[in-house]
Amino acid sequence: TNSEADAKVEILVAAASSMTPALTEIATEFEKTNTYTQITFTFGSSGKLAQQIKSGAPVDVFISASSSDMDTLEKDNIIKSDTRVDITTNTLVVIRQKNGGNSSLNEDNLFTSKIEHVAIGNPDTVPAGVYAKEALTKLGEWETLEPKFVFGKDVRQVLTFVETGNAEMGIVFTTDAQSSDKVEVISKIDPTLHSSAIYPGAVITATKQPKAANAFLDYMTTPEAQKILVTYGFTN
Amino acid sequence: MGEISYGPLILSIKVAAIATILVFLIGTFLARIFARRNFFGKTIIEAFFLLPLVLPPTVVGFGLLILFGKDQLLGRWLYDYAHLQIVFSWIGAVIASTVVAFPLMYQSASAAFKQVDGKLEAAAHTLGASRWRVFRTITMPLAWPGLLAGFVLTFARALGEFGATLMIAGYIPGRTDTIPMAIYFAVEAGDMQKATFWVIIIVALGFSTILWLSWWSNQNLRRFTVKRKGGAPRNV
Amino acid sequence: MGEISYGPLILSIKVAAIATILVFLIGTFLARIFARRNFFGKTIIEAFFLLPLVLPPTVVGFGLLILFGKDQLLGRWLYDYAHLQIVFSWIGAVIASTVVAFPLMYQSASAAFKQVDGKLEAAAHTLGASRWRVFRTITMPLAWPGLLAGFVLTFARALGEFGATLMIAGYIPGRTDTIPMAIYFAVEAGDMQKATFWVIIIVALGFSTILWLSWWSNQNLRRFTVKRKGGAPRNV
Amino acid sequence: MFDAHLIKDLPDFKIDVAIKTAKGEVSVLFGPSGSGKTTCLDMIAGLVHPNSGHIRMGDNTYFSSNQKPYPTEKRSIGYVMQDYALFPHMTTEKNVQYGMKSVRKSEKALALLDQFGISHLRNAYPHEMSGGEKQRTAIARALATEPEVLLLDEPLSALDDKARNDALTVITDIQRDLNIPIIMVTHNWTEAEKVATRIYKIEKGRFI
Amino acid sequence: MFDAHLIKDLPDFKIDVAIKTAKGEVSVLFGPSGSGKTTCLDMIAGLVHPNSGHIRMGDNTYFSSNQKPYPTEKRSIGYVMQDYALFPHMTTEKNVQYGMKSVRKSEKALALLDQFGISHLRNAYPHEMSGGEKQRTAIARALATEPEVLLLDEPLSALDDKARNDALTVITDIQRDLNIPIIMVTHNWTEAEKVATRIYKIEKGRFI
Ligand SMILES: Nc1ncnc2c1ncn2[C@@H]1O[C@H](COP(=O)(O)OP(=O)(O)OP(=O)(O)O)[C@@H](O)[C@H]1O
Ligand SMILES: Nc1ncnc2c1ncn2[C@@H]1O[C@H](COP(=O)(O)OP(=O)(O)OP(=O)(O)O)[C@@H](O)[C@H]1O
Ligand SMILES: [Mg+2]
Ligand SMILES: [Mg+2]
Repeated sequence: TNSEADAKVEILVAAASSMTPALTEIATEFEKTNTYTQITFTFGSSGKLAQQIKSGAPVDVFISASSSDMDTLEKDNIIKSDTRVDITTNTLVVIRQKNGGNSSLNEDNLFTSKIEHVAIGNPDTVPAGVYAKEALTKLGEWETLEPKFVFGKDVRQVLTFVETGNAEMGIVFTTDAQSSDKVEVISKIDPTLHSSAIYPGAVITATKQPKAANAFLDYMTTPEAQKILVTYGFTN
Repeated sequence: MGEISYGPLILSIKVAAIATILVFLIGTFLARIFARRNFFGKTIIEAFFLLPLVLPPTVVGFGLLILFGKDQLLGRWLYDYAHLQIVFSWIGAVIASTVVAFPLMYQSASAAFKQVDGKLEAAAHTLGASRWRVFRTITMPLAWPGLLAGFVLTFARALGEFGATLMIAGYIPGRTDTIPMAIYFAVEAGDMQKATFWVIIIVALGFSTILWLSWWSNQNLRRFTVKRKGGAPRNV
Repeated sequence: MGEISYGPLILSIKVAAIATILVFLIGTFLARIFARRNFFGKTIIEAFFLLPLVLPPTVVGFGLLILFGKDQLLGRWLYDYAHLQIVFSWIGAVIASTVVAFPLMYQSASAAFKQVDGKLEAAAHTLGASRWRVFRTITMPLAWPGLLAGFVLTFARALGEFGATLMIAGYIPGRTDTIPMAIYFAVEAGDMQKATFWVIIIVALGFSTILWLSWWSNQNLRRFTVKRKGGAPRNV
Repeated sequence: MFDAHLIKDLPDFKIDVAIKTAKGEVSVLFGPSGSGKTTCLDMIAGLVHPNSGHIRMGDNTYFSSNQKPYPTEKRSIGYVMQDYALFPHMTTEKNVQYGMKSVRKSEKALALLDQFGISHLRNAYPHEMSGGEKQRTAIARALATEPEVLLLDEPLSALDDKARNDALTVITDIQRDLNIPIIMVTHNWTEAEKVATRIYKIEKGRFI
Repeated sequence: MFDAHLIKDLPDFKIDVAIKTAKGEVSVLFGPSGSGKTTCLDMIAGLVHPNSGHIRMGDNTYFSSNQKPYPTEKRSIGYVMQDYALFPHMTTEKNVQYGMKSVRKSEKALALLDQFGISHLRNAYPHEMSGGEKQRTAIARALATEPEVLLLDEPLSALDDKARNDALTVITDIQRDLNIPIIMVTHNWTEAEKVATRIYKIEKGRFI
């Protein structure tokens, strides 16, 4: 490690935007012990980030919300395969507007009550949407709900639709539900109904700060970091 | 690239056409009202008209959602009295495109009217022409280059509108999926073939409309486009 | 709402200012070249100029990412010869804003030039004025309303640019976070207070610039804005 | 009967004149450049409003200090402006037809153009015409409206002697048909004497 | 020595004329409306190009069939257009200064305006002036460039007798100072006889 105080090592971490608050807190903790490392984030949807990294964005660490995006980068040798690690997982919940007009909606009448709109992430592009589709298909309810679906381009949009009461019901990650105080969870979706929502991380091959990058990624799996992740609704 | 439905094409044409006509009428009307008048606060109102351009479309869409949401004032009123459901419907897409394209038309028309020689309008009045007739037969033809530019910009913008539309109309395949949405989600899903397909379609649509427009403008409105070069003989 | 850094304000001003100047110069130049010339394919090129308006900004950004990516032709060339890193830098943001705002300036300027009376340019030539002087002293002042409209639209659009910028410049706090991004991510994080704060800032910035611009235009360029009303006395 | 008292402050002097013209008469405003002749016609046409005074045409009060000015388009005037103000986007024929109220516009417009010797230019645009051709189009356009009062601002200044005489004949013929007053501005004394029922000599806004 | 042979097809006839004018001389083109006078001046100015023929001014060939036309801005001409073409966004003074090459422009422009009796209008814009005031501004603007040849298209048509005489005096004075040829269009025979060294009568594009 460099012993000079002004020669701080800066690493750029590209991460799925659903992790924004959790990662920010983890980085603060990390910097407390690794005083010579400074973490800078860029948040966005995993697909977008993967594309940017592919185009040479000067990123050191990538934390994705979907395995498939990581897989593509791995195939092209853009990440260091040996550093790839699963950091955490997420679960799905069904939500409705808090103190909204449809308080009759509950765990038992999810698929039978007369509602107009169900908001989920676009099952072609948004990880939460992908898993929601898997689960609903397995439950045999995908077809019943199909005419009611409104797709969001990201989970935030799904939240907005539910928060404003325009969609009576929505399916998002636990962490997303927890980040909004205008929605409430009415049901948890059994994680076995869909492939597990893994958040893999890896160091980018082109990094100029392999040491610091490795150190940060390693830190993600430590109990301290995992504890923070749990407080934001992730599971390990 | 899977099966492709032509729904987005029809919908995009419908939404862009209606929005363009609305914007053309409202924008031209307001620009005409404001162009030759000076009152306190005029510039402020004009700056206000530019807001939809300055704010990120998503934010504009968010504002519209708040305004037209089913539990909100305007939204409820429209629903109760006109049975119009704005959110998650193609009407929402029209509203989004209209709002977002409006500044383009207003600015173009306003500038065009300022460049028209008031003396000719006065001459038309001495010939007994009413205000409306003067506007239709003198002002509009003479301002035509600017109005056409505004029209073209408006149509292009309305055709390409995406951010605000997605927010208020959501993405409901078969109901509110315009071409830009199809492109966005195809890119996002990494389906480059599909994305390219839709890009070609939208470009073809935009091109053919604009080419037809300038052809029509040249043909029917040859009298509108004053040849200016001093003195070249009539038929040489 | 946590601590707010004023970085986005400075960055937004810088990016919007540079992009606006670039667009104004290039757009005016191209419009002038094309305005009085007719050649085969002109309309096609003009329609092509509208592309950035028709395509969703994200897709434009995607295209730019492909073009300027490190391993791509243009990107590599710029990196090797000018040591310019476009992806994930504020220069990327300038490029995105420039490309996206260009059609607005081009269309406005082109229309404005068409409305200028060629006879006056001819008269200036008989007085010995060179092409450039005629352009500067006759064409530009007479086309001023349209050029100003283009300038205003360009500035507003550049200031509000978000989709394409996010794609090529990423969202790196302290480096590429313009105000629209700050708004977007504040909304994303459900931090409505912060979002409102930035909306107010950007609106204030847009307003003050545009008000200042029209004030300046009225003051310094009173000679540019020809009063047209037939016959009102000089000083009454 | 046309009757006006026009009072108007200009930057360099004040206009204060009274003009009366009966049907079938021609009043000529004769005076040096910048003496306020065009401004007088502009006021009668309603393009500029007097500070006070009145303008009456028959039973209609076009202007009076204590009422809202009658809008230009309702005043039944024919006005040949000093710089013609032809519509650049319309052919000669369309220009002439613009203010016509009657049916068979095309036919009548052509007949009128023919009287002025420019019927071969009916499909020409103003920028394709010579100065005198434009001027004759402007006269034809004003006459075509069959106005109740005709305002002519140096209407023959761009014409050669023959064209000038021909045009004058057409104008006076039409005046006889419509039985209307004409107010004409000119700085050509021979012309003034030839047509005028009455010549008002104007200088710096006053009749002398 | 100015020497031109202008051949040009127009919609209704063909122009084919030869004009020679020595320094200090005034050639007048006299003819009916629409006979091609303005078009001749436009060709000399380079705003329109002849189909063939030539235009020579001293050692400079402005036009000849076998070379690229000399651009307007390089021809050292002063051209008073029939409709003035004043710059609407510039005051009288700025209009007059526009083509000046010398220093002390403001002073000279003012002196010139004074000679034409419109120095009180130096801060007026064209739309704030009367027809005759605009015409005098246009003449002053053309003279201010100190051209090698002066083209005047009915330059006095909007002026009363006094202003007309004054303007003619100024023009001829300046011509004497600069020792240049003038080519002037008019349909006023007295005026033509008064100033012309030579009168070309033109009709349908031919001298008669
Ligand atoms: N741009 C043009 N296109 C077609 N024809 C034109 C054009 N300009 C002039 N002409 C025609 O050429 C002929 C000569 O016009 P020109 O302006 O030279 O006449 P002029 O002798 O100056 O007449 P006037 O005394 O009325 O000004 C006219 O018949 C006119 O209609
Ligand atoms: N819009 C205006 N603003 C200020 N002053 C004006 C305006 N129009 C005319 N004037 C001034 O008013 C006076 C009278 O102008 P007007 O046009 O009535 O003169 P005129 O008698 O028609 O002259 P001419 O024979 O030269 O056309 C002139 O001094 C002129 O400068
Ligand atoms: Mg006058
Ligand atoms: Mg002429």
